Amino acid sequence: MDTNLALLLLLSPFVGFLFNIFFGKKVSKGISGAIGTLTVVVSFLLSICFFAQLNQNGKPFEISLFDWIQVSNFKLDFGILLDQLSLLWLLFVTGIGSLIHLYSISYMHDDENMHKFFAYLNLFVFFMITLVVGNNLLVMFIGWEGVGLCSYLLIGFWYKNQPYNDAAKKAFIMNRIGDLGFLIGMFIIAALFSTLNYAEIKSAVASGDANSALLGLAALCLFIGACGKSAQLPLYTWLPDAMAGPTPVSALIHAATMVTAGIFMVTRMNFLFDLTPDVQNIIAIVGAITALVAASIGLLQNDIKKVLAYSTVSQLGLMFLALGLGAYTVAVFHVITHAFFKACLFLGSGSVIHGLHGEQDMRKMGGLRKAMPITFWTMMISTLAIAGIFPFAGFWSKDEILMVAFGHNKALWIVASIASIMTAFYMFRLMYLTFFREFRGTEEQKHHLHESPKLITIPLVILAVLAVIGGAINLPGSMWLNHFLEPVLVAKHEAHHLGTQEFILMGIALVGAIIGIVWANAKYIKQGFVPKEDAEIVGFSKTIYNKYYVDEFYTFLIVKPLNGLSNFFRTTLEPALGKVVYGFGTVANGIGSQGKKLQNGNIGLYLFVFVIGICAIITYLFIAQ
Amino acid sequence: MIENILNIIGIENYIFLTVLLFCIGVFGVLYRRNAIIVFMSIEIMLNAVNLLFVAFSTYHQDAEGQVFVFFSMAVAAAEVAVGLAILVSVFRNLGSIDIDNLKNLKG
Amino acid sequence: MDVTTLLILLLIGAVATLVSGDKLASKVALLFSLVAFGLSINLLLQFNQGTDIGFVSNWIANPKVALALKADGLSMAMVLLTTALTPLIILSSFGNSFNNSKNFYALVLFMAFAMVGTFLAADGLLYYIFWELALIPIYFIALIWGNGDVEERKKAVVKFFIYTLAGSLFMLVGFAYLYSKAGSFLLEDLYKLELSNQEQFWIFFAFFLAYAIKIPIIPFHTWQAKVYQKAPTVGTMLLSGIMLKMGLYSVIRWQLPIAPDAAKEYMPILIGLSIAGVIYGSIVALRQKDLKKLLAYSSLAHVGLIAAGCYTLTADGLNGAVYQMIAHGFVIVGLFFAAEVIFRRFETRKIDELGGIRSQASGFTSMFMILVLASVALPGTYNFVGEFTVLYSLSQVNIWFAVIGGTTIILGAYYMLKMFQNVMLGETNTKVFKDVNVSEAIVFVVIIGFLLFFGLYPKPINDLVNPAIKEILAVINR
Amino acid sequence: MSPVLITFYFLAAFTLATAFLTIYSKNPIHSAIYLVLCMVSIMGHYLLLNAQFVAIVQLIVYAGAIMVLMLFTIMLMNLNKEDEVHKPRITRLGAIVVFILMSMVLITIFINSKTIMGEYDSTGEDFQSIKVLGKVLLNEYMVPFEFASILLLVAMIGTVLLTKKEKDQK
Repeated sequence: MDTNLALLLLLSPFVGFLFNIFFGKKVSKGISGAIGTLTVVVSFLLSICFFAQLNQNGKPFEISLFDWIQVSNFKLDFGILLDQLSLLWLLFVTGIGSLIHLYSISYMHDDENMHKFFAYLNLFVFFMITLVVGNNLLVMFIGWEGVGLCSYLLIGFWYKNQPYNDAAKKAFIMNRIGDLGFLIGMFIIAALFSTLNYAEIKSAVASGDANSALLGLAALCLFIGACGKSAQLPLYTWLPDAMAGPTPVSALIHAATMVTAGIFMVTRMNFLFDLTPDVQNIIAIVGAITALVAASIGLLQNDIKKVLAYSTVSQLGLMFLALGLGAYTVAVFHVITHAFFKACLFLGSGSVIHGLHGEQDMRKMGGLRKAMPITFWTMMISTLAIAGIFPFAGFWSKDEILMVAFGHNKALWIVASIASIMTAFYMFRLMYLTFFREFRGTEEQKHHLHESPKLITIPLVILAVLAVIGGAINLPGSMWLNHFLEPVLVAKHEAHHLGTQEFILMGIALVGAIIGIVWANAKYIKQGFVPKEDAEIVGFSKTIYNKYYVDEFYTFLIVKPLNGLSNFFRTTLEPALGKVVYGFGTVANGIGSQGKKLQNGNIGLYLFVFVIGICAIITYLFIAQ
Repeated sequence: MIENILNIIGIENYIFLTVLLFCIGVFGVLYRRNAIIVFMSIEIMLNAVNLLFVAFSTYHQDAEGQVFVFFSMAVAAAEVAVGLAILVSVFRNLGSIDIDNLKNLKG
Repeated sequence: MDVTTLLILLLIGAVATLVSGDKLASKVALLFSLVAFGLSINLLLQFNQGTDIGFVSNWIANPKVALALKADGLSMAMVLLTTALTPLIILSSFGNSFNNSKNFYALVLFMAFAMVGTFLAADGLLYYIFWELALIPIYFIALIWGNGDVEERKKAVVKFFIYTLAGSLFMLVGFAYLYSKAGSFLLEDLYKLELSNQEQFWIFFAFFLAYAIKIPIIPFHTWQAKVYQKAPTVGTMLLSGIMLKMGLYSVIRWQLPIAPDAAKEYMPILIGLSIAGVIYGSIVALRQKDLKKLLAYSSLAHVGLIAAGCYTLTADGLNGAVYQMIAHGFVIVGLFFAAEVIFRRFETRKIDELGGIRSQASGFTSMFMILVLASVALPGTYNFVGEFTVLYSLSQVNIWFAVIGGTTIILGAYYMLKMFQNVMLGETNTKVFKDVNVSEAIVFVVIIGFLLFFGLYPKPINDLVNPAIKEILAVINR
Repeated sequence: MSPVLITFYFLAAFTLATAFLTIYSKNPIHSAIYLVLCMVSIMGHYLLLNAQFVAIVQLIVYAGAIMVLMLFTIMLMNLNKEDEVHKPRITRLGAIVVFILMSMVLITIFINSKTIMGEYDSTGEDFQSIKVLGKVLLNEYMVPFEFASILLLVAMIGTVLLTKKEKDQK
């Protein structure tokens, strides 16, 4: 029975995908959207069932469906594992997924390819579930690549626009760079332990006789995979570009779920990373730098979705910082709270964009507070949450990260704190520019300003509520999440007692957030500052505005040489190689034409050569004697 | 009993003679351009060989060598007849029998 | 029933097609190829029950040549690949009309006959005869029914013909030498030979030349792109789908077991060369302007990886190579067919001149997309199983081989998606693009169905191939 | 020095000299005449060796028939002028080198092989009279003899055909 339910949980979105891809065009848009949403809701409900079951008996649920890949030293089956970690992920993936599906029914209603949108979204949820529930790394890899594919399809959803397609392609390829790392990591693990099953790797690692250098390499490779998927330095540049996709996609894939797959994977393999402190240090440093760099870029962006995208990268960096410090629960906690408020922010920005008929530039917004009150209030709550204001969800999770960082390394703590202050600043900058003061768009837009329909606002409200209370799952004191995840993690967690130091740190974090807010308030409300036009930006801010020219740097360093090499191969080396082959023919031809000259029909010459030849033979025979 | 004449002259003298004669023939083929002279050189070579046949026939006291000379003469006669006929027709067509001018032996 | 019936059927099919007349030819050919497929399935069932479906009979007394046809799992897999792809290829040509179509289809069936023979032959000389026999029909198909300028086509095709023929001659010399040592061309006798290192070296490289040109491994690939471009799509499919696999199959069947020590000694060079082909093919494909040429170079990259798998001399490498051969056979046929479908409607293969097809033909777009994804080895397609196994075997030899070979998943994604974007996406094309018709859809659906089914459940093929590879490995490590 | 030997040396010198002059003369007519003399001197050798039949045939066939044929041809072609162009110098040099080399090589070969020559024996039989030759020729060599006649016949027909003017030639 459980097997069937688990299968239903997995396949329900897939059924939705099949329905929408084959029949979506024939049925009305409403039905198409409803079926898409319903299939995800089914998965959500089943996740709750399994969650309840697990809470009761505490036993993870594992089944093997069928044999899959078989190589010389091990055999892999297609297995499902529902334990604490995967169920936690399932809950918020399918939960937020359902909300975003619901939201999309209204948001995408005017698009002629709405059934395809739902098909892709369903496919994404299916692959995300596969990623989460697999009982070995290879099944995770199916989901891993599958979500990459869906991300590609959805970023390039408006396929008539070639820059969007470029962004989609970039996302896919950047992800594939990470995937190669993942693949190599799997190979090393498979070679070391002859298995890819989590439980078996765990017990093999625990026995502790593996080569630690190779283990470190494997962990590093897996982390490269995580970098690709979770947009960490140096592979983060695809995520801001991915905002080309429809806003619900950005909310679902590029904020709440897919990008957290890297964190899921590292948490899943925590027993491996725990044994490789060097790699953990790398993870922490990369996370911290990513958080800082992305936050600083976010300071000056003018596209509302780009700000949120860089904010996502920055928050993901904080999560990796926590992972690198071995505080897996804290990272997971932040993943969950982040999913709530970031999804809410994206959906809210979608609502704004919807209201303005596609305008994304914040310089042309402003004063929307009155026209869109629900959107404003929900986004405000989420902004407070992400800025880390007491008692919203983000405060608790971010604060824990900062505390852990303080406990390990003061430098990391300072970097993370600066990133948090920047976060507070640019988020409030976003809010002020969008909702406060007077409207800066065209008269016509102003005329049409309206609050979004119910289907859009209901998910917003739900998510805002979650952004308020989400912190409750792991309040200092109760630590429910910590206890819940204990079976999955190698228990070495230092318990926080709420001492003076902790309260001081909380206070510092709160003060930092408030400084950011005040700063933003001073600049954008008091002075009424509106960001300049692109051409007028100069100096260091221009560098930041252009994202430190990282894209240009990559183009210069990788894409251009590759294309140049390709051109060189195509226009020079290929013909040259061809000529070498033809060379044999040419040589034969040359010998032939020289020989032809000898065969010139001159009888005198023939006679001469003939006689000389005989003489030569006789002489040779004589000498050879 | 008739004394073998080679007792007096010695077979080697004949060999040297025929070798030299043959080489003169070869030399003629290489040296001259006139087809008829080349022809004559070939005849000289043939004769050198014939002479050697006869000398060895005497050496072995056997008539078969001379029989062979007879055949070779018959062949030589036929060869000369046909060869000269060819030369005549070549001359008729080209107006020359210089072998270096005969350059049409190709496809 | 043994495998000779299959060969005879294909030969009869070729003759029947020839006499059936131009109108019926394509249908007769399709019928025969389908019957041949059914027959090979039947043979597979018998084989799985343990029946010996091989065939041995004396043929020529001196030199001692036998009509020996042996069927093990490896051969059966390749035969099935051939007989499964042949009807698809014939069906895919229903949208084209050919002059003298009876000759055309007869040549296609004849080529299938020769290739099946190559995969089954267990006698060196017989194998060589089939090997060369397969070259003749493709020569005529490419020369007579090809596209583009006649002179240029002739140049490319004649180059291909002479090049591969010249390579094969070295193999013939190798066989002649082996015969002088063993006194027989029979595979099992050749397997038993104990050759010195020096001998192995020469034999190995005589064979290597033949196979490296056929596969092709760089730098012996120069015939490939032009011929693919100039040949009619049916010919390109036959070449890339099946004929390349003749070379790879032969590496596993003939080259490695006969000269294993040489293979072991030169393993790094061979793998390095193959992997260089992967990178090279991918990079060249990046900037190709012609759709068929791009696919040709992608094929170069993929077979490079397969060859690398073969030369690892591990069970994984060889198994993975066979999986990847099958997967690549299907996917490349599908991709070339997609190129042909576009060409039928737009009369061009220049990537620059295409674009904006997606909004006009969503069915075709989806199928093309799936093929592209299969080609870049997305998990869930059979290509992933093959590529994973091959890369895993490479990582066991040296992790760097796997890293460098693995860049194919990045570069492959890059050039395939770029191609897809430029060909299919963008503003709606001004020219009308009709979505695929029934016969075209059948071809696509069968290929995609195959790739997805075995991508998730590869066990049947594993079970077929693994024992045969195990035997061959036992010979290699004797 | 016996008279026979002196005769031989004289004849040999004469043979070589006329042969050389045949080749060296610029005028073909002179060449032909030197060749006749050469043939006659070779006949002298035959007589010295007591090969009467061959000697007579030599005289009739070579000095008579063949040389007449040649002379006729030369005159027919009107070649009695000394207008022949020399071959290139390098070719002539090559001819001389080859001549010297060949002579030396062949002579050396025969000198080296001298040791295996046995004594000159004499059976005392009359082995080279016309009578004996005729018997050998018409008994053992009957078939080749007939073939020789056919050969000559064919040569005659061929010659006639070759030299005949083609009527329909333009």
